[in-house]
Amino acid sequence: MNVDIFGVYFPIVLLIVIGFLFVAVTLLVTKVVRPNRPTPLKQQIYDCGENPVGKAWSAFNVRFYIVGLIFIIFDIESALMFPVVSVFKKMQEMGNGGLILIEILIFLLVLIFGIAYCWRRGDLDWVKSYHVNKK
Amino acid sequence: MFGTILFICSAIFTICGAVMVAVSKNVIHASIYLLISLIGVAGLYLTLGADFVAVTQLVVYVGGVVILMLFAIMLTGGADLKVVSRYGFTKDPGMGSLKTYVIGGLTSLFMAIVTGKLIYNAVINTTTENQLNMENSVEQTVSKIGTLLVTKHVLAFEISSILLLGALVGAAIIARPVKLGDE
Amino acid sequence: MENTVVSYFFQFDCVKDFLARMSESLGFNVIPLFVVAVFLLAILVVIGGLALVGGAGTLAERKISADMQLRYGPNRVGPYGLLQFLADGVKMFLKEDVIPTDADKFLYLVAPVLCIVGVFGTFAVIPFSDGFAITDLNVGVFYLFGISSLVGVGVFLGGYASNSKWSLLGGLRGASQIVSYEIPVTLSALSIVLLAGGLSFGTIIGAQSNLLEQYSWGHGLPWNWFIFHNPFTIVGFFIFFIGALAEANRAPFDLPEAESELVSGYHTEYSGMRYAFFALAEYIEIFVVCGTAVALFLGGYNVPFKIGGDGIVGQLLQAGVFIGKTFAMYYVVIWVRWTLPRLRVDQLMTLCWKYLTPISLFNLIGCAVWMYLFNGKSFLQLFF
Amino acid sequence: MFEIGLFSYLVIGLILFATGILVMIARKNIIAILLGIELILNAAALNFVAYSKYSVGNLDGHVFSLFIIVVAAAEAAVGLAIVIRFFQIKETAHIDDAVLLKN
Repeated sequence: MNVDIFGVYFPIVLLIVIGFLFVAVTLLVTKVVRPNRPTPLKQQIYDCGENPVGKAWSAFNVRFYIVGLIFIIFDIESALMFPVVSVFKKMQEMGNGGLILIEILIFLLVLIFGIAYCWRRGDLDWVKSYHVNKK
Repeated sequence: MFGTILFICSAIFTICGAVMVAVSKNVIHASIYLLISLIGVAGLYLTLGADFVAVTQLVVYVGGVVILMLFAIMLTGGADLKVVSRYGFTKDPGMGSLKTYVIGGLTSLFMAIVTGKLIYNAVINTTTENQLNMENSVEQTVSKIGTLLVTKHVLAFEISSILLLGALVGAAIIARPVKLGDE
Repeated sequence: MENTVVSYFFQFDCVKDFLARMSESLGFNVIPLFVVAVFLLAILVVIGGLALVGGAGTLAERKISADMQLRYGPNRVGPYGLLQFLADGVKMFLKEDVIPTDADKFLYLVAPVLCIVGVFGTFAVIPFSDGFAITDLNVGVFYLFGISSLVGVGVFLGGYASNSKWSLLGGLRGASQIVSYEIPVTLSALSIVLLAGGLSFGTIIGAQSNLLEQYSWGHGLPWNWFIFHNPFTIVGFFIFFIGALAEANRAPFDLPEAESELVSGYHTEYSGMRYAFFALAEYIEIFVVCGTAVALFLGGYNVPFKIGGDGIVGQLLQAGVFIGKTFAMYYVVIWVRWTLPRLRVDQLMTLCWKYLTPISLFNLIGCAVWMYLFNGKSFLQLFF
Repeated sequence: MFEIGLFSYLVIGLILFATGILVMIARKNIIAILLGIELILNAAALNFVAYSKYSVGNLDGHVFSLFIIVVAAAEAAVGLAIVIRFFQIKETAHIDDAVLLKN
């Protein structure tokens, strides 16, 4: 009577496959019933009614990258924190709560230092990024 | 049964994604193929019973690294292939030419053969007697990893926070926009 | 530890007997078939139900907004306009599918798929009841954050692939907003994981069932919820809720699709069914994040006084309680949308990085210290 | 049906590694080279987990691959920052333009 041990992951794979199928089948079905009369004007990109000038794919502002950068550091941090935090209760019951608390605090304080530095240097500002070093 | 199917599908995803990264001509497409390949690797982790590592792969790569790559691609001029350098002479397109592919192919083939030989020798000499019982390993990977992180590998855990601090501060300094009148 | 719908059914002897007899009479092992069938059925029910919720969400949004602005709202199709969303769906079906000539065809196709897959993947761990969660992974919460980050990639690619300036701006804004607000959300979820001592939704909700042992009648009543566990979690709930609003691109954080500045944001160039995928993903994601907030902070599926017991009736009641709480949250989300004005981009980023993230870091430390000092007791347990 | 064992995972890791090397050498766009590096690091992490299951029998391999993921992400963050800085100065992301140690 043993259910396959991968049974717990099976529904995830199934859901992802069904997600793909959902999109594919719906697009196929609509292909049958919908009209299809493309004209060059209709297939133009919307640019407030004017003819579009140039491509949209151009270099962008660097602040998006800074946001992504701080995000990824905290993302990794949370990935490392999740298992540690989930054993806190168990460790507390075993009497090692103080030790693990100190470990968590050190880990977090180092990162708080990092974000405090970024805050101080103005990396967290969205608008003022260019006037940081004026003083 | 399901494990086998999952393994085969994930392997196909991984390898096809990696190969498409190597051959696609558009760097944004390449990063999407990288995403597919990384999801395949996460599937392989699942077949190995490493659920936490698989989900970490998903969180860090899919949510983090790929988005960061896409941002960086947008910041460096999108997928435009600048064939002509600003000094005026033509050079290889950004996604490689036939010459680079031949050289790269030969090099990677050579390294693959050498590494494959090493792996083969290693596998022949490795006993697979004491492999984990699947039932137990899936049960509590998270708390086991957590316990390892706060006991045996605590130094690596704390040092990784220093590494992250260094990466954050360093990358923020490097990527900070150049000020007018600063130089 | 890891429960699925199938393992719920396997605890009944009659199911086991039935399967054993079927295997004998048919001459082969029917258990794998049964497992697949149950999973498929459960998944189809959940997807169907949530697609309905997504469709009805558009109607609810219009009706509630009309209610708040003393209008009627849609009232022509069906009684009280209840069938309006079906009419909208049919219209979407019959719309022409325009792909701009300059668009990147491959990415244009991939982007809605990523959004849909990212949202559908989260269904696997939504805890409707302690037996009827499709699967209760022991990395549940973390998995939910991981798979839903596909939506961010989908939004970015949707904006990029269209090759329109509005779309690209919307996509960039959307991606940066989704990733930045993921930090406060994850950090508040971390503090809950710390208090519950496990990542699976089963553990987290089980920890909110009954805190005061001597008053066992108080099962599932509000004081057991994690939101009232200690002062930090109250703040944590609001941070989580604000972050969840921003992650689902809801007003007042709907900058990626701000009509008045970006036409329609990252899906400006999408039409017909492809647009419907984005909209569906967005409306279902609201349900998912509300469900997550309910599971983490508001007691999840715990039925007050444990009415219904553990049988099938109890399971249905639990699902009812969970869905009811989630719909209440859904109402609050819509209410917020029609009450608050939209933020500017710089205000959005300031709110995330200078207020929510430091507060949630402080919260996490506070919860850890509370856990250590009071041995995991809740505020109430200190007095009773 | 073939038996899934340590060897299958090592072969997949090998293919990933070789493809990563190919990407690193063949590509001229710096970001594409970083994509190759990610592939190589993933191959290493996969091998760690595979050995952890089939040979060692404890979860140290999982922890190691966690740290590999951490280092890979940090490396990607810093690497991309360097690329962006390079692009700000040279207005190109082509590896052949990075020939000077200064400016």
